[in-house]
Amino acid sequence: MPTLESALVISNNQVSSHMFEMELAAPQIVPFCEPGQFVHLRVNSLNDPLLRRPLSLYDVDKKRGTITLLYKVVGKGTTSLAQLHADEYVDVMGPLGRPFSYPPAGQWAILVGGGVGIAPLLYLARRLKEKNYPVRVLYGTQSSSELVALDRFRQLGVQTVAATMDGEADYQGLVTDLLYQQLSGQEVEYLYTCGPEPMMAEVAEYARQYGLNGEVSLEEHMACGVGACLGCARKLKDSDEGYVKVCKDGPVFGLYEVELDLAPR
Amino acid sequence: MPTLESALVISNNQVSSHMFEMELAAPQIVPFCEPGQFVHLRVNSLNDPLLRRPLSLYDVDKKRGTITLLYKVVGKGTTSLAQLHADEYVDVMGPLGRPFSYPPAGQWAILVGGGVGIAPLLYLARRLKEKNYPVRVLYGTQSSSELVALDRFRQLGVQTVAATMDGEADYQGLVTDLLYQQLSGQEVEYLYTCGPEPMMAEVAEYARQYGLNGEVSLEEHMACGVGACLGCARKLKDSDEGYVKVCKDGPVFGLYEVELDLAPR
Amino acid sequence: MPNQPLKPDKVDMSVNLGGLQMKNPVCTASGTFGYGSEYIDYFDPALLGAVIVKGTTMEPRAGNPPPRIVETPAGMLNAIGLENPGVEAFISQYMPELRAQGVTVVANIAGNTLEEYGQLAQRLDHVEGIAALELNISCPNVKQGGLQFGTDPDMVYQVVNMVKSNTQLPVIPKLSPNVTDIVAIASAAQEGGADALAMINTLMGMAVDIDRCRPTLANIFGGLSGPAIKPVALRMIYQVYQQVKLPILGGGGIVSVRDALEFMMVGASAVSIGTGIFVDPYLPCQVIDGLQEYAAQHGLASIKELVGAAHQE
Amino acid sequence: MPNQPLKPDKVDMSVNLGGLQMKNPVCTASGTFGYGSEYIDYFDPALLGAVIVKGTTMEPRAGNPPPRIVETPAGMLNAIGLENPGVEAFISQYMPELRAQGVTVVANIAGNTLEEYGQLAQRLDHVEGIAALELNISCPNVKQGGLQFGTDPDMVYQVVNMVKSNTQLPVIPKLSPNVTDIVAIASAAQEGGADALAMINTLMGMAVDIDRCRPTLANIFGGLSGPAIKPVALRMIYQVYQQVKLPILGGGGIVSVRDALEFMMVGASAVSIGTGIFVDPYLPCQVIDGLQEYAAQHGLASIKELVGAAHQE
Ligand SMILES: Cc1cc2nc3c(=O)[nH]c(=O)nc-3n(C[C@H](O)[C@H](O)[C@H](O)COP(=O)(O)OP(=O)(O)OC[C@H]3O[C@@H](n4cnc5c(N)ncnc54)[C@H](O)[C@@H]3O)c2cc1C
Ligand SMILES: Cc1cc2nc3c(=O)[nH]c(=O)nc-3n(C[C@H](O)[C@H](O)[C@H](O)COP(=O)(O)OP(=O)(O)OC[C@H]3O[C@@H](n4cnc5c(N)ncnc54)[C@H](O)[C@@H]3O)c2cc1C
Ligand SMILES: Cc1cc2nc3c(=O)[nH]c(=O)nc-3n(C[C@H](O)[C@H](O)[C@H](O)COP(=O)(O)O)c2cc1C
Ligand SMILES: Cc1cc2nc3c(=O)[nH]c(=O)nc-3n(C[C@H](O)[C@H](O)[C@H](O)COP(=O)(O)O)c2cc1C
Ligand code: FES
Ligand code: FES
Repeated sequence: MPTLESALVISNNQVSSHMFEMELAAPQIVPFCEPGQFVHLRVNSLNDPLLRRPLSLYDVDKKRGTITLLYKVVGKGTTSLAQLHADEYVDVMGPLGRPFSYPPAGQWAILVGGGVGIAPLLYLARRLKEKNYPVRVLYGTQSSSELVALDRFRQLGVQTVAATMDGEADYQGLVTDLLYQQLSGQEVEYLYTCGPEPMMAEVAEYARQYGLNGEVSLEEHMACGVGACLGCARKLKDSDEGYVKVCKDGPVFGLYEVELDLAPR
Repeated sequence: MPTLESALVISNNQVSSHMFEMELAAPQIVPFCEPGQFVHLRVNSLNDPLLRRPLSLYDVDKKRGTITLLYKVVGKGTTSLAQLHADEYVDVMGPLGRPFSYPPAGQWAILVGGGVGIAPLLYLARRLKEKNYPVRVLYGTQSSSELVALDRFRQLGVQTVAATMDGEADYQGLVTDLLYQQLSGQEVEYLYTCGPEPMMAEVAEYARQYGLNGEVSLEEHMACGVGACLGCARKLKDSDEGYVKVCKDGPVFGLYEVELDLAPR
Repeated sequence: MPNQPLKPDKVDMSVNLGGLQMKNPVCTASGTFGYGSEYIDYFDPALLGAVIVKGTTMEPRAGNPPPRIVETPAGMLNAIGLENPGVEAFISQYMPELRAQGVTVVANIAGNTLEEYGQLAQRLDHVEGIAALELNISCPNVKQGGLQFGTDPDMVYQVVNMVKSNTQLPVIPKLSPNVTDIVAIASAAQEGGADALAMINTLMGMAVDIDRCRPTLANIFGGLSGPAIKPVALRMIYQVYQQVKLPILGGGGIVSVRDALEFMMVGASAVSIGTGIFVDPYLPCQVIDGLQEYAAQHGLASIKELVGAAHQE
Repeated sequence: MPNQPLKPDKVDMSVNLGGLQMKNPVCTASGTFGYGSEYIDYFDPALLGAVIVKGTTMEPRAGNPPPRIVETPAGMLNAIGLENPGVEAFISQYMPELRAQGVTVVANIAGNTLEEYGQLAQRLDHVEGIAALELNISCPNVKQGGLQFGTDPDMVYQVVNMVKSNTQLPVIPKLSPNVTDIVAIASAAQEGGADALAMINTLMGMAVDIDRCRPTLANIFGGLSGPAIKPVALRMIYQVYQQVKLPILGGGGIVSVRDALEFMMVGASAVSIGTGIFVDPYLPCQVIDGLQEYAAQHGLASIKELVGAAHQE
């Protein structure tokens, strides 16, 4: 059951020029956490920023009772978050939203993450591993200095191929090109993707070509995070049935379920 | 000349249950600082709180290029201030306002401070001492644990008598009673006072009785701090000339110049 | 108030808002608390004075395309576009659970025409579990060139009158703050037969996404809520309290117990919490407890004694 | 805007606001920058597009008793009560220094009656150094039962007309946002002969001191300014820009370069900064530089190209 708790900051470290990793003691939230879900944080006790900020579960340590978040500093909410020190508290609601489902038996799990979109895929990889699914991770960022999750995936023991534009990782180019080059048709694959929407649209297109299935994790500006405000609407694909809510019906959706924006917003 | 500078927090220590002492490196502001003036602080870079907060110069170290502030945590501005860590920066405007003047030659300087109202009197005592005025300080607080400035006055080598209600200091009772008891008519005294308004009104009454002169330091809610918004108005005593501005015409006023509120606001 | 302090449980927290009987003066605002079950993991909605459910229209509405919300300084803009399943689905799909939970339900209705308000009132009149009707009159009147019902005293009179003649339930029009003279609007509502007034709805605003050089909301304009609008809400309630003798359900920017106290002191008999729930889901309960404690400390035997206290000389 | 970036000094920053020629589009708002010398330690006021000085009345005014200001969420309320030394003292005591500093001065005038507006306009018409008149019409008309000039299209028309017939200077009425239909007010100002519009003045609000159980301001009501009101200001400017063909001086809550860009994109030809100066005295200069940089990066040869850009399809 989701709950709200005042979580102790265990650590909050800068891991690249704009990214931070924060570990929080959240013993009441941890037991319910599934990969793909998110927490909704109040970054300070002031009115600025007023609203909570949604962040994916990057990792969960059920023994320690902690969750780890990976976030990119983009605006005032994440800037305030980056200023938290160990031993301070932050108000966390969660876990929220629909988690990833597991692949049909016998399928490979292919995780395609771009930039900070890698966040929900680490905890997913951990759980897939525990359930003995064959897992392969394709991880793309602009430059190799942003491959902040790479070591964690490798520590998990999952095969991880990194694509960057600067040519200093396994592959030079887009992670979607890597996808076509490395995987086309080799096994029956179940695709998970999170990252910039044009990238996810490309992954969906790849899946369509090879008749594959999978899931995508979406973002939308949120207020309540629990389905009450109807703020985080997304149009279902080929449907007049109105809008789904990313916070409650998602953030995980079927690869073909929602419209993906090809142009960056 | 007043200026605005991004000042480095040297230290920010809790000195009693609700009071903090903060030392700031403000080399551009320091050269112009006179006792009784104040600085106007932006406590964070957010919109909450929106306005700056005025705090008196508690002490100034011209050699080190630092100013020290003594503040009581009463609301969100001072709460935010208390969360600043050493090595962070805070945006400071100052020095602002009309400083204390010095006593006529041959007079004793009597400093009567109550609670956090002691703040502007320490730097005043230091400067009076440097100029070889005879100085006596009467310092009142509710309980002896709040006598946070006592050691600093004693280090300066000025005679300081402390009054608290709990009987654990030099005198048990109100600092204004101490005033009547200790001083009445002994020397020609020039009075400086800062603290709760009923206390200051009492000091003014004492001065009236003995025909003494002096100055008072007032507070009023402020926006600009420089005389532009006309927000910090106070009525002059027995006058139809309208309002003075605490930020520019004060915060230091002649003991008989302004109306003092006998009731706590 | 120099009264002797009381024990908190000695304070009578109940209020009667023009016939709407509530166990305490704290409601959740329409559109911010869904149908009462979305926050069930955080607290029991039956603890509230009332739950004002999401605005309901005759026909289902899909709502506006996204983006629908954007944060602003100490506030947010929303342009949900009244997404709702329509009055029949509301009654059949949501009312059973609300009844089962023992929630005091206030329905919030919105029409395209005067007649629709009447139809909605009639349809909801005998639905078990509905304790009052709140009228969202910040909607365009499609028969009058889209002019908002709530901005014209005449139309306000007509809407309230129409609803009153179609229901036995207490009728609480929710006033739009986007008007020159709020007292004239409130008076028109009173003449129309309103049992109480809800104030205020959102201020109309907008935001620009400078990176796209376009309005942020797909709908261009949206309703501003949250702490930013509190001073406007307080002022309007203060003005109306002095001139119109109807109980007021006050809200707009409440995010703390102190805020709720301000609203009661200017004249609100009860308060609604909207955006504040998004910030802190426990806020409604904190406000109930906080009001009770405040009353106890100040020796008030009933929370009603607070109402309008800031007006006394 | 796919243009090639320019060097910042290649951007033409000048604007002409209905005859008021300014070297750049950034002004300080009336009542927040005194008479231009209060912030002299922080920057040279001649760097600004214009300084709009404190509101001036025929006779000196002492202003309201304190407390006059109170902070609110992302904003503040003020009830200064138009404290000023009167028009004669303004001309003799403050104009000489403003002239000597080379400041572009906009006088802001407020009258108790229609006639006073005319007298003020006439008196200021040939005063050297005054570049335009801004009309504060958020004042009660004492001859009409205290109804604010700015809330009635008819009175707005009359005030503007009266001022126009008494001066050669560009006339810029400053619209009150406390109205149902801002476009109707703006249209009335246009018909009256306005050369440009200033929008918006403060929203009317209040706050309660719960410890004293009284309104915080001695005047009870005050004007709400600061970031809290930005969404309302942007919305009103967007609406007026679409329907009224007068240049707009936009403001209300600007505390950053991004805010100023929002105002220009919805249709402001120039911007005014008020409360933002209290937060950061360097803000006006930062906004001038920031707008210039933004234009340069986006390859705009003139800052005018930004005006209304968010309206394009
Ligand atoms: C379900 C979900 C999971 C997410 N997980 C992560 C994560 O693990 N790591 C990470 O770095 N980011 C994640 N994001 C994006 C993250 O929420 C935003 O980057 C963050 O809210 C920005 O806040 P800000 O104040 O720093 O930026 P600002 O741009 O100042 O924010 C302004 C407003 O826009 C909203 N906003 C801005 N960007 C986004 C966005 N991309 N998605 C949703 N709302 C946005 C903010 O919540 C806020 O309301 C996730 C978003 C969602 C919806
Ligand atoms: C010239 C001057 C010198 C001061 N020096 C000191 C000092 O050395 N140490 C110290 O602890 N305090 C001092 N004060 C009071 C201090 O400014 C307030 O306690 C502080 O602003 C409270 O801010 P807050 O956000 O914590 O409280 P809140 O009550 O949340 O503040 C709300 C608003 O009220 C204003 N405010 C609240 N209390 C006061 C007050 N007493 N005077 C003026 N404005 C107030 C705030 O500035 C703010 O605008 C001084 C005030 C003035 C005018
Ligand atoms: C997301 C959202 C949806 C809303 N939907 C409705 C609605 O359907 N009907 C209505 O009358 N008011 C609606 N409102 C207005 C609120 O009920 C409330 O009047 C307003 O938000 C001001 O209060 P607050 O500041 O506490 O949120 C909505 C507000 C928000 C933020
Ligand atoms: C302290 C203060 C005094 C003001 N005095 C005047 C005035 O004399 N005349 C006037 O037209 N507007 C006056 N205003 C309104 C401002 O000029 C401006 O229109 C308003 O504050 C909104 O802009 P802002 O949010 O940038 O402050 C005053 C505002 C403040 C905060
Ligand atoms: S954020 Fe409120 S419904 Fe999704
Ligand atoms: S604070 Fe603005 S005049 Fe004093």
